[in-house]
Parts: sequence; structure tokens; C-alpha cells
Amino acid sequence: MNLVADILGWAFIAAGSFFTVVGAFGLVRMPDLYTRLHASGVLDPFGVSLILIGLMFQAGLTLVTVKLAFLVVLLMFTSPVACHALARAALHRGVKPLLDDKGDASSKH
Amino acid sequence: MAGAVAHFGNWVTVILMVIGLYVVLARGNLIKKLIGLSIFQTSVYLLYVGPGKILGGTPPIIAEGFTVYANPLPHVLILTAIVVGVATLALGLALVVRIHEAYGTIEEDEVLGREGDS
Amino acid sequence: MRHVSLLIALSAFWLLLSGVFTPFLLAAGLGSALLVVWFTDRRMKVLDLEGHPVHLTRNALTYWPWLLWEIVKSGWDVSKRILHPRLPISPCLVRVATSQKTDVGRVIYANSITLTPGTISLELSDSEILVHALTREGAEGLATGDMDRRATAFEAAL
Amino acid sequence: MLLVVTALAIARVRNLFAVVALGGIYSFLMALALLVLDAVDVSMTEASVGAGISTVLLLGALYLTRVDEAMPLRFSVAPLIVALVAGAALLYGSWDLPPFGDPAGPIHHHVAPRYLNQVMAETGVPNVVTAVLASYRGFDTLGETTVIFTGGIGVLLLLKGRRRRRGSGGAAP
Amino acid sequence: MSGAATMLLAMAVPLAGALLIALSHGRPNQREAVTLVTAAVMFGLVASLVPEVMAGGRPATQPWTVLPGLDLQFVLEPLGMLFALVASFLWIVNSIYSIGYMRANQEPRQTSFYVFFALALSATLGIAFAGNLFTLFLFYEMLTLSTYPLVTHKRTDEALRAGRMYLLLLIGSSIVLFLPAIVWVSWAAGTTTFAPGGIVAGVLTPGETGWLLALFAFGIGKAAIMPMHRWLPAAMVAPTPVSALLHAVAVVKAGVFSIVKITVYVVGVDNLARVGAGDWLVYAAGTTVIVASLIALAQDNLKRRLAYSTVSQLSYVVLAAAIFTPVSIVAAALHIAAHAFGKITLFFAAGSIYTAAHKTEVSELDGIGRRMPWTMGAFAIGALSMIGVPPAAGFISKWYMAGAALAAGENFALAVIVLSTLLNAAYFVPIVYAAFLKPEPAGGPDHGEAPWPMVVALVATAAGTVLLFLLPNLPLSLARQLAGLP
Amino acid sequence: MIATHLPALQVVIPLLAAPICAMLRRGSHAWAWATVVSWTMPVIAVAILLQVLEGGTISYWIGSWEPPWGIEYRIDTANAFVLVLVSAIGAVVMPYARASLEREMPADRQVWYYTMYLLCLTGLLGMAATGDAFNVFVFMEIASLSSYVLIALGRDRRALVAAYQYLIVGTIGATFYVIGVGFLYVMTGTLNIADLAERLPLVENQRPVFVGLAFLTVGLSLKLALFPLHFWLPGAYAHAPSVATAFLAASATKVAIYLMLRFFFTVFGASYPLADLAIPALWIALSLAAIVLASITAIYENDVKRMLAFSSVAQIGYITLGIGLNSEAGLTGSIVHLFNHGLMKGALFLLVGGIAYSTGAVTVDRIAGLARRMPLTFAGLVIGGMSMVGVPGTVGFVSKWYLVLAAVERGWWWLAVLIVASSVLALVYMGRLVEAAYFRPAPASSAGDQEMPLSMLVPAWVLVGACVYFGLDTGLTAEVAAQAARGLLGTP
Amino acid sequence: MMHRETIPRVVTKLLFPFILLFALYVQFHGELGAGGGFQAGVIAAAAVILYGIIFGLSAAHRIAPPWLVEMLVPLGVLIYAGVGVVGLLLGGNYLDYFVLDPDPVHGQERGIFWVEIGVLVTVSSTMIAIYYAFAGRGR
Amino acid sequence: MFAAAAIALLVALGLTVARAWLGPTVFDRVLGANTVGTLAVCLMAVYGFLTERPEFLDVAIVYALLNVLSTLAILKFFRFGSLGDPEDEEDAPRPEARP
Ligand code: NA
Ligand code: NA
Repeated sequence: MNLVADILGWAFIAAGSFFTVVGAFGLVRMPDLYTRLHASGVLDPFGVSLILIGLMFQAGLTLVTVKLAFLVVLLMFTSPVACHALARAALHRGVKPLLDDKGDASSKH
Repeated sequence: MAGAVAHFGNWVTVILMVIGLYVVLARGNLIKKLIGLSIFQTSVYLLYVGPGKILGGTPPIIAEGFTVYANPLPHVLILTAIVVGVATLALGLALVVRIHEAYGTIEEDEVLGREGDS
Repeated sequence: MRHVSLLIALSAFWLLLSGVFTPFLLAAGLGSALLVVWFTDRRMKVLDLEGHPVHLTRNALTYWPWLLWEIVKSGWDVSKRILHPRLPISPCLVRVATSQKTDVGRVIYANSITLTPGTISLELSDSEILVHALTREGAEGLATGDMDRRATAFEAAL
Repeated sequence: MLLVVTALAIARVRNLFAVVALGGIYSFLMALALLVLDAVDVSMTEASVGAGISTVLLLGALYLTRVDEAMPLRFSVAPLIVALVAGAALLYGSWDLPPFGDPAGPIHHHVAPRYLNQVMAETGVPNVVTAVLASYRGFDTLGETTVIFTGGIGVLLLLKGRRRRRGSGGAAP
Repeated sequence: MSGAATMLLAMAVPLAGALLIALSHGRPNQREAVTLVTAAVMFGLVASLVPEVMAGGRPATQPWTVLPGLDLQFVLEPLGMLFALVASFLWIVNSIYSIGYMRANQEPRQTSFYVFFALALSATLGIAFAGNLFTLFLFYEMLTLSTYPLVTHKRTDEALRAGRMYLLLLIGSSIVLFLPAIVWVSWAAGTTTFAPGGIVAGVLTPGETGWLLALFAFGIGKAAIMPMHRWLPAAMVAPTPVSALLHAVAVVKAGVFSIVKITVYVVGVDNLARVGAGDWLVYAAGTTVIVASLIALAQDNLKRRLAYSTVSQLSYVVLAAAIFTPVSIVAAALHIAAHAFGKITLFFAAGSIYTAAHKTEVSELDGIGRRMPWTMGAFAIGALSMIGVPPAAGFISKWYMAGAALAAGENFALAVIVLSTLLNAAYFVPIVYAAFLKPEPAGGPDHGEAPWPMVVALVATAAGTVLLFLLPNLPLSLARQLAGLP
Repeated sequence: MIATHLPALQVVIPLLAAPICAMLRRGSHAWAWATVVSWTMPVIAVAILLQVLEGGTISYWIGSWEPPWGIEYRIDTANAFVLVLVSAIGAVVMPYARASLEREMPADRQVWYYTMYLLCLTGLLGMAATGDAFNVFVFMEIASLSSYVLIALGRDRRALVAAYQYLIVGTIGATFYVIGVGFLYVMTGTLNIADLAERLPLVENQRPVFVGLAFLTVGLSLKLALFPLHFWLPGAYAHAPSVATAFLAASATKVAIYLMLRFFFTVFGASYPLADLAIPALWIALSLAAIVLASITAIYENDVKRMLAFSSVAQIGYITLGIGLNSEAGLTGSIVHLFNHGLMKGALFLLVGGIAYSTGAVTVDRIAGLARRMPLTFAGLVIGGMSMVGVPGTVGFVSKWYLVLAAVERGWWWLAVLIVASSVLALVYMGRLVEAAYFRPAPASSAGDQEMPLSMLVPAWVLVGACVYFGLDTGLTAEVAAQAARGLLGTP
Repeated sequence: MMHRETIPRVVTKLLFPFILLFALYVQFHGELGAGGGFQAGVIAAAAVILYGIIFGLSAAHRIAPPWLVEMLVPLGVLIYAGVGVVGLLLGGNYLDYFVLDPDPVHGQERGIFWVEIGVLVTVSSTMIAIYYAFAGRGR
Repeated sequence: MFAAAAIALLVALGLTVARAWLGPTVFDRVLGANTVGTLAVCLMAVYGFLTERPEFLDVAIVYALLNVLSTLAILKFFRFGSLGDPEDEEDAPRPEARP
């Protein structure tokens, strides 16, 4: 049981780390604000939550786990709010999204 | 080399202080100056807290299984310094707001230029 | 009803945070919880259906796992695109219709959209949501209305 | 490192909103650094002050003033020299400080040991920082609270009440 | 009443007088009565001290210790006695004259005039009674400050300019030179208390003594040794009674008095004669005598001519003192008194002419002697005293001076005395001549003498000048006591 | 019983009084409260001074924690003297504040203004009384923050700018101070000043200690407005409300100077005799520059408050000069001038504030001929001015005497002459005022001007009287200062 | 009236009770773990400020009236300094907590508890007051 | 493993700061700030495990809470130019945006 939790924990942490770095990489690589927001979605809260969940497995059934869970829930609640507010504010301020031409075979762009 | 690594923290402190002080002194925007002042103040945090750390130690909250704790005194002092910093910032910003109301600008040059026609 | 449930929730929250069970701290916890309930209800007036949607707990158990899986799938997809040398994205704006009746419901739906990598809700109105999608596929996935239905079902469980 | 980069960015960027955002980053990074240095309480305070209160304060001030910084008329050398001299002095002085993390440093052998060793017996408070803060050096903290009080009343005194018209110097003589 | 108490009382009386005068604001008669009574009482008190001093007594008191080693100290010795006597007597006369002058010319701010006059007299007595350098300095500055409002009495821009010059030169020189000299003495000798024979004798090297003397000589700007004299002509803008105060009663006299006193009691006459460190002073003073006389010769404005005459006459005193023999000290002391009476007479006369005829220039005085015989008669006596011709007091002091120079082999000093006597004659005799013998130009104003109080005053001082020549016993014996002569 | 707690009460009473004051509703109540409180302060301060003179240094353990673990209040003659000065000035200005502020400030702000005043008093007293280097910083900030506000509320908008600049400079100064203390702390492990003095010799001649000293010195120099770090001062003093100017000019810089003394002599004195460092030469040069240049600036200044402010810079130069002379006489001169200058500058600023009360702006041209309309005010100004010049019989003389003595002791004649000669500069700028007020005709516009109310005049004259009293009876101040100097130098 | 900021509104409403409770938790566990009166005060103030940001300044004024806030600012200092006075009255030095209870250690705990309360009161109310001052200045 | 996670987070942190540095819009910087906040929270949690004192998660929670506050404050402010009322928000003066 312990071993399973351990392995699961490591797996989550590894995955989380991966997504986090990728998200951050996307943050740099993406061409405009809105696409960067998508990249940040990979990182925050997704990748980070995975890491935290991994830590929960590591901690076992303790208070720490509860706090981590709270943290995850908190991130789940607040991250989309921040992301939404950011995008909305940018839109209102006239930051035009970079759009693919409609109707084209855009996926192969 | 080892010395350089050991003094890395000090370098950071020094650079932060230089940047902060430079912004305070060189920038004309009154808000920017205050921000520079804050950076300048935060450089002190590292100066104090850095030496309080013991490698292999833990935060100074007594718990079983730990014997080596960081020095709590710098922490206490810097807590006070942070509080002082925020109070100063609040007051400084309030002054800037009033200056803006009185002069219509928050650029130092313009403020000083408009002193004549008060 | 909401008061009691919030009080219980807060007390539990306290205990979980604290982990120290001295009489003093237990009393402080209860007192704090009571204080917060009073303050949020009587002064902040946020203890309403929006603010304390206790009624939604049951369906959360079915909605959340589904959402998590969606997030994982999209996360993997977006990651691939980020790492792809040619950066194969096709950002677009779409409007998706909403079928929820309450603000809470719409918020759940909109947040679910945002939580899922690859789509972001931009504008929220009574009947539709403006969404920015990273790829045309993502937009089309939303247009199927699967998530909308599930969110409505979640909300409707009252 | 990142702290330095952020600080440089703050110095560079002219849009004050961006500066506020960067200030938030700076604060988070500083808090992180403090945490690494085992200063948990300080870290928590820096986070709440730097990322929370300072941001709100700066935004409030920005709302009442303006957002963009004017271009400087000229690059002034004197401030840079002053800052560099101070920095050089600091560096010069810190070179001979006890090595980082060395338990042999004087601060670990005078005053602090008593706090760490006696705190439970003397005050029954395991968080040594709290004990020192509130009891051993409680007077500092009283002063600190008074500083907050001073700042608060000062801001009220400056900003509360009727707003004067722009440009009026005040009451006529 | 003890001598010490009398001294303090004598200094306090003018202060009280000043207060009463201020309280009499708006009641001219009361105000002037108070002035006269105060002056008389003060003179009485001072005079009452004469017997004790003559008998060799040295009343002394030390009412206040400012800082350890820094005392307010009063000691009455012969020179101070002489100075106090002259000043307090001339105040009476000057007050009488002032009443006439101020009323006749309808001067503004008369109350403050009398108040500051009284304060100046108190300071003058302080100088005369000073028992140490610190006390001397204190009252010296007090005199400067209390006379400043008198100098600027007219409040015109010119007056204010003159006042600035007055303050800056006098206080400036005293602070920059005089005070450091005092500090030096205090440091070197450990005391600043005057003592017969000098307190720095044997303490300072000859070179140092020379420098110290220079600091004193130029630091005491009131003595008006060139180039410290410039305030004196500038201060001529003040009303005539003020000029009298400056030139005769108090201010410049305080300057030369201080120099003589310092020469005798701080540096020491014998000491100076022995080390020869002060010989340059003879030349400085001698040059001033001659140059000032030459300038006086070129002045058409009567009061300016008198002013430069004063510069020249003061340097007589310094010159005499700088010969550094007992007899020369006697001469210096006597000349203080003699010049006081002579010069006050001359100024009174100038003020009378201004009041009666509104004339200020020498060239306007042709024939005026016939309209104002008393005035010009007194003027003639004053002029004789300046020149040093009997039967005026100036003769006695010059006589002693020349004798001392001769005895000491100071040929330069002797030459100066002779030459300047000729110059004095050259700028005074033509005035007297023109006043009495030249015809009055046609179309001038019709006038007689000035108001009677002025005439009374100037006649009194002229009489004093003569009296001092006829009965020089009192000043002479005081001066001889000072010089340690039997 | 209460006698043993006086050191704490000295600071805690105004500290407690401030929040109570903030809770009051009416300006007049706040004024009455602040007055009562500020009047108890000198009583306590004098009692402390007497205790110290009788029984030597007092050590008070706050929270009963023994130093260096807890914070110690440590009072010897030097800081007891400073406490007396600060509390006395604080007490004197309160009656004055009422009428003055009623004209300068809307009623709804007065309550908080008095709160700020009490806080400033707390800060200054705390800085002077504490024996802990970091506690100094805390109280320094209380004093500084409150003084920024006290200054900012001047009636002229330039007060805001002055306060802002003061805030920037003051914060930099305080931060430098903290950096300096940080170095000392890291090298010794202690913050207690007495303990620092004991432990510094163990780490003698190490670079961090030198740098700590340098930062401390620069930081405090900013606070005490040592030339050329004085640039913030004239604006701050010129535009603040009169009562704030008088209070701060007489007390704030003085406390910073006291701290400088404390660090130079008590902390570093034992291990780093000043004579061994290069500092004294530079220090004396700066002091002289302050005296001469600031005085000359004052001469050309037309705004009277600014003139007095520049004069303050010059007078601070005298005080620091005495520190640089590093001898008993020099320190005595410094300490006694610290006290005396507090008295005379307080008096002058109160008087000028009274003129401003009647006339609005105070420039040399504006006060022409005013002496006749405000005789008592200008009589006080004359006496204060004489004290500034250093006329014997006023306090100004006493301080200069000791400074000259100290210079002569060292054989520096040129310095003695300079000290004495610089009085002429003071004479010129004070003389300008007197000349304008007494000897120039009054413009027609000044017809309505009249003497300030008695509640303002009396406090001003109390200080004028003190200038004369302590000039005549020097035993009190000079003796105490000499004892304080001996205490700092560690000589019996 | 439909709020345009639906998402932040709903989510923050949900969070308020927990933020406030967390603040109190930090307050009461200051002796055991990280945090204390200051941090708790900031967090509590943050809740009110967030409320003001989301629902408007008038709403914030309703839940924490300015007069009350302005009273609490000095009250906290008074509590802190008052603890010191109590120590004085009970025969100890200023800020002496040992005398607050027959058991000195317990006295310490009691003293620390009360001064932390004082800090909390002043810090939270000051932060709110400053926010009010800035936000209210614009109107 | 904790160390690896910490390194990964640090790398991500560096990239995010780079974005904040590059901008170019204010919103990019705000996004950077918000993301740094989240990463910092996570890093704290990991660091707690790394040093075997995971109970300091409280600090992380404080961060998470205040991160929301500051982000919302910035954005709310940016849209409406005030920290005040929603009623009159459209009328409130707007600061100039700077892309
Ligand atoms: Na999404
Ligand atoms: Na998303």
C-alpha cells in the first residue's frame, strides 16, 4: 500500500513537473496574450495541482494532506477566475486576439 | 570560487540595493521613486536574514527531531522592518496623491517647475 | 440551514488546519467559526445560494472526476502543441450557448471551460459564453455541448 | 538571480501598472528566498505585504494619479555613482562576514542561543520568532504596531475629508 | 555705601532711566526730565567714587560667574575713573543739548533716542569699570548694539547703510580679532583679569606679543585706527547729539580707552618697552594721524571734517600709548579727556549751526560768527584744543605726549605730533577765520543763535575745555596713578 | 515605587496617550489632552535627570527580560539631558499649537494632528531613552512617519513636496542606519548598545565593522542634516505648520545627533578611538562647510523660515564640530549647544510662526516696520537672534565658548578664530531681520497686523526667557553637559 | 442589476468565510507555527478589501463602517500598550508578562496572546482604513 | 525526486519571469505575476517536503489567497480604473492603457 502510494506520488510529481515546465515554455513561445493564457492553463492550475496531489500521496493521511487538498481546491477555484478576469480585461482594453482565418484548414497551420 | 558562491547572497543584496537606490535617486516619477525605495529596503531583508541561516538547520519553530534552528532574532527584526516599510509606502503614496491634486503631476521636474506659480 | 452547514464546514476546516487539540484552541476554533458565520451572513451578506452552495455537494461527486479527466486530456493535447516544432495552433473565438438557470451554474460552466487547457471563457452573459480557443478542434469540442449539459445537470440537482 | 532580473525590470519598465505587476513577482520571489533562508514568518509577512497590501496601495495611488512615467530628460550619472559607491561599500563590508550558513558565526553564539534553548521553559511558546517578537523584544513590536498606527492615521489625515481643487495651494492667507 | 555697590548702582541707574523714559512715551517733558535726573544721579554716583580712587582704593566686585573661569568682574582704577567721570559728565551736557536739538529739528522717535542713549551710557560705564577682558568685551559689544539704533535714527536708506557699516565693522572686527585675542590671553595667561604690569608679560614671546597687540589694536574698531575708521565718517548721518555721543562721550573713547587699558593692564607698558614688540604701533597710529588730517583738510562738509579730525585725534591717544613709557600713558589718558571736551564742543557748535542756519558745509560759514557769537566762540576754543594751543585742554595732553616722545627718543612720533599740529591748524583756523572775519554773503537766511539749551550746553563744554587746562589736577593725578607715577 | 518605572513611563505615557487622543471627537479635547500629557513629560524627564545625577546610569528592563536578551532602557546623563530638552520643547509648544493650528488647519483634522504630535514625541523620547540599537530604529520610524505628516499639513502646497522629499531622505537614512546596525549585529550577535560596546573590541579592525560604522554615520548624518546631506531640511522647515517646525527644529535633529554621539563614543569609542580614523578631518571640514556655507545661504534667503532653517544647518555644524574635536570640552560644547540651539531655534520658529499667524507669509520684505505693531514678538526675535550670534548672556555664547576652548586646547587657533568669526555671519542674517523690522518703514498693507494671541506669545517667550536664563545661569546646562561628555568619553 | 463580474463575484463569495477563518487560524496559531497578529490582520483586511473591490466601496463601508475602523486603529495599540500597563500595575516592569499569572510561563502565554490581539486589531483596521482612504479619494 | 520537482519549478519560474520581463502588454506582465504566484505556492510546498517541515504549508496558503487578491485588484482596477464602486464604474475616469 505504502509502495503504491509512493509510486503514485512520484508519478504525479513527475507528470506535474513535466506539465509545469511545458506550460512555462508555452508561456514564452506562444505568439499573443490569449494563446499564452492557454499555455498558462497547462501550468496553472493543472501542472501545479498534479505536483500537489503527488505530494499528498507522499504525505499520507495527515494534516499536511488536508492542507494540500485545500490548496488544490483553492487553486482550482481561483485560477480560472484570474484567467477569465485577465482575458476579459484585456479584451475590454482592446487587446485584439490573434485569430486564425475562419473556415480554413487551420489545424495544419 | 567557493568564496564567490558563499557570497552569492551578498551579491544579490548589493545589487538590489544599488538598483533600489538608483531608482530612488535618478527617477523623477514620484511613485517610481517610492517603488525604488521599497526595493532598497528589501535588500536589507537578505542582509539580516542571510547570516541567520545555518546550513542543515530548520526554521526556528521548536519541534521534535530537530536540534539546529536558524537564528530567530533577524527574523523578528525584519518583520518589524517590513511593517515599517509598508507604513512608509502608504504614507508616501498618500503624499503623492496629494501632490498630484495640488500640482497636477507626479513628475518631480514638473512639480519643482510649478512651484513658482503657487 | 446554511448557517449550520457553514459552521460545520468551518469548524472542520479549523480542525484540519490546526491539528492541535488543546481546549483553548478548540474553543477558539468554535468561537472563530461562529464569528465568521455571523460576519459573512449578517454583515457581508454573502451567505446566500451563491455564496454557500451547499446544495451542490451531491452532484459534485460525479461532475468533478469527469472534469478532471477532461482537463488531463486537454492538458496533454496543448502540451503536445507547445512542444511541436511548428506550433500547430489555430486560435479562434466562438460563442457557445448556455443552458444553466442560475449565475452559479453559468459560473461553474464558464470556469470549467477555463480550467480545461485550450479554452478560455471571455464574456459571460445570460445565454451564451464567448470563448477563446487555442485550436479549432477545441472550439468544436465545446460546440458539442457535452460540458454544457453536464454542468446544467450538476446545477439542476437542487 | 530572478530577484535581480525582476528588480531590473521594475527599474526599466515605464508603465506603472506593469511595475505593480512586476512588484508582485518581486515580492513572491523575495518571499521564496526568505523561505529558503528558513525565515518562515518573514516570508509569510513579505507575501502578504508585498503581494497583497502593496499592490492594492499602489493601485489606489495610480488611480488617483497617472499611469505612465515620463521619459527622463537626461541620463544622470550622479545617482548611479552614489548608488554604486554605497553598493561597493556594502560589498566590501560583507566580504569578511562569516561564511553563509556557518554555525560558527557570532550571531549563533550570543543572545540567540538563549532564545532557542530556553523559550519553552520561559514562555511555553514553540514558535521562537513569536516568543521573541511578542515577549523578549515585545517593546519593538509595540513600536511596530505604533508605526502602523502612525502610518494609518497619517494616511487618513492626508487623504480623508474634502478633496481640494487641483492647483489650489490651500487656505488663503 | 561701598564703592563696589556704588559702581553697580551707577550702571543700573541708566538702565532704570531707560525704562522710565520708555514709560514716559508721549510725555516729552517728563521724558526729558527723567533723562536729566538720571544723568545727574549717575554723575553724582560716579563722582562719589573719586575720593576713594584718589586715595588709592580699588573698589571691586564680581557679581556673576558666567562659566568657570569666566566672570563678570568690575574693578575701578584711575583710567576707568577718569573715563567714567568724563562720560557721565558729558552726558548731562549732551542731554541738555539734545533737548534743544531734537525739539528744534522736530526729530521723530525721540523716546527711543533717549532710551538707547541711556542704555549706551550704561554700557560705557561697564567698559570703564570692567575688571577683566571678558567684561570689557561684553560691554563693548553692548555699546555697539545700543548705539546702532541711534546711528540709524533717521531710518533713511543712507542711514541704514551707514548702520550696516557701523555694525559690521565694529562687531566684525571685535569678533574676528578682539575676541580671539581675548581667548588667546585667557589661554596663555590663564586669566583675563586686568593686573598692573600686564598679565601676558613673560608668558608670550616678543613676536607673539606683537601679534597680540595687533589683534587688539585692529580688533578694537572703535579706536578707528586706519583702516578700521570707515564707520566713523559714515555714521555722520546721525543727528548731532548722536555724533557727540560717538565722538566725545562714549564710543570712540571706549575704543581708545580699551587700547590704553589693555596696553597698561594686559600687555604691560614695561613689558612692551622691554620686548619692543609694539613699535610698529607708533607707525600705524602716526600714519593714521597724518592721513586722517590730510583727508579732513579736503572735506567741505563740516561734520565730516570733524569726523576725520576725530580719527586723527584718536590715533594721538594710541600713539601716546604706543610710546610705552609712564609719561606717555599719562599723556594718552589726559588726551582722552581733553579730546572729549574739545570735540563735543565742536560738534555741538556744528549742530547749532545746522539747527539755526541749516548750514552743513564749511564754505557756507562766512561771517556766521557775527550771528552766532557764542557758538562760534565755543567752536574756536574747541578748535584750539584740537590743535593743542593754550588755554585749551588739548595743550596739556600734547605737551605730555611730546615730552614722552622726546624722552623716549621716538623721533617719528615727535615729527607726527609737530606735523599734525600744523595740519590741525590748517583745517580749523580757516573756519574760525571765515566765521568771524569774512563778510556774510548776501541773501542768506536771517537767524540768530540756536535754542538756549544748546547754547548753554556748548558754552559749558567749551568752559570745561578751558577749565581742564586751568585746573588739570584731578585728571592729571588719576593719570599719574594709572602710570604708576607719584 | 513609581520612581523606578520612570524611564518606561517617559515613553509609554505619550504612546498610550496617542491612541486615546485619536479616539477623541473634538479638536479642543484633543488639544487639552495632548497638552496635559506633554506637560507631564518634562516632569518625568527632570526626575530622571535628577536620578541619574544622583545615582548614575539607570537600566530599565522592559518586560523584565535582562539585556541583551530583552530591550533595555539605559539612561545616563547624556540622554537624560536630551530627554529634558525634547520633553520641555514638547511641553512648551502645546499651548501655542491651539491658536496656531486653528488658523492653519481645518477643524476635522486637528484631532489626528495632535495624535501625530504625540506620536512624534513618543518616537523622539524613545530614540533618546532606549539602550537597544534596533529599538532606536523602531522609534526613529515612529518619529519620522509622524513628522512627515506634521510637515505635510502646512498650508502651502509646497509642504507636500517638502514632506515627500523628507520621507525619501528620511527613509534612506533610516535604512542606512539599519544596514549599519545589521553589520554590527552580524559581527557581534547583539543589539544592546552597552553590550555592543563590550563586544566590539573582540572583532576589532574587521571590515564589516568599519562598513557598519560608515553606514551608521551616513544614515544618522542624513537624519541630523549634516552638510551636505541637509538638502531636505530647509523645505521641510519652511513649509510645515509653525508649531511643527518649532517642535521638530528644536528636537528631531537633536535626537539624531545624540545617537551619533552615542555610537561614536559609547559604542565605538572604546575600540576605535576617533583620532585613529580618517573621519575627524573630514568631519570637521564638513562641519565648517555647514557653518560657513549654510550661514551665507541664510544671509541671501528672503523667506524667514528658510533663513532660520539654513541657520539650523549651520548651527548643527557647530554641534558636529564639537564631536569632531573629540575632547571633553568639545563634547561639552556639542551637548550644551544641542540643548541651547533647541531652545533658541524653538523660540525663533515660534516667534516667526506668530508673525505668520498675523501676516500669512513671512519674508524679509513683509516684516518691514512690523516691530512697532508686534513689539513683543520682535523683542523676542532680537534676543533669540543675539543668542544665535553668541552674545554673552545668552545661551549661544556658552556653547561657542566651549567649542573655542576645545579648539584652543588642540592648538588649532585657526579653528578657534573661524568659530568666533562665523558669528559675524549669524549677525548678518539676524541683523537683516532686525533692521527690516525695526528700521524700515512699514508698508501700508500691514496696517491690520497685530501681535499674536497670548497663548502663542507666552510659550515663545518662555523659550526666549530660557535662552537668557540658561545664558546667565550656565551652571545647570554646562555642568550637566560636561558630565554627559565625561560619561560618553568614559573619563571620570 | 446584473453584475458584469459574475465569475469573480460568485467565487469570492464562496471563499470569504474561509479566508476569514484562515485569518483567525493564523492569529491563534501564531505561537505554534508561522504567522501571528500581523499576518492575520493582513489576511482579514484582504478579505474586506477584496469585498470592496468586488462589490464596491459602499458595500465595504456597510460591512466595516469607517467610524468603527477608525476607532479600531487606535484600539489595537491601546490593547497592546495596555497589557504593558497591566504588568506595571501588577508589580512588574512595563510589558512584564510574568506577573500576569501566578504561573510565570502561563503569564507569558497570556501576555503574548493579548498583544497579538492588539496587533491584529490595529493592523487589520489600519489596512482597511488606508484602503478606504485611497479608494474613497477618487469620488 | 522533490529536488527534481523543485528544479522543474525553478525552470518554470525562470521562463515565467522571462515572460514578465518581455511583456509586451501589461496583461502579459500580470499573467506572469499571477503565474509566478502559483509557482511560488507550489515551490513552497515542495520545499517544505524537501526540508522535512511540510507544516509550513500555511505560508503557501496565504500566498495563494493573496495572489488572487492582487490579481483581481489589478484587473478590476484595469477595467474600471478604481478600487471602488461597481455602480459608477463605467463613469469613472480610465487610465490610459499602454500596449
Ligand atoms: Na480551458
Ligand atoms: Na484554460
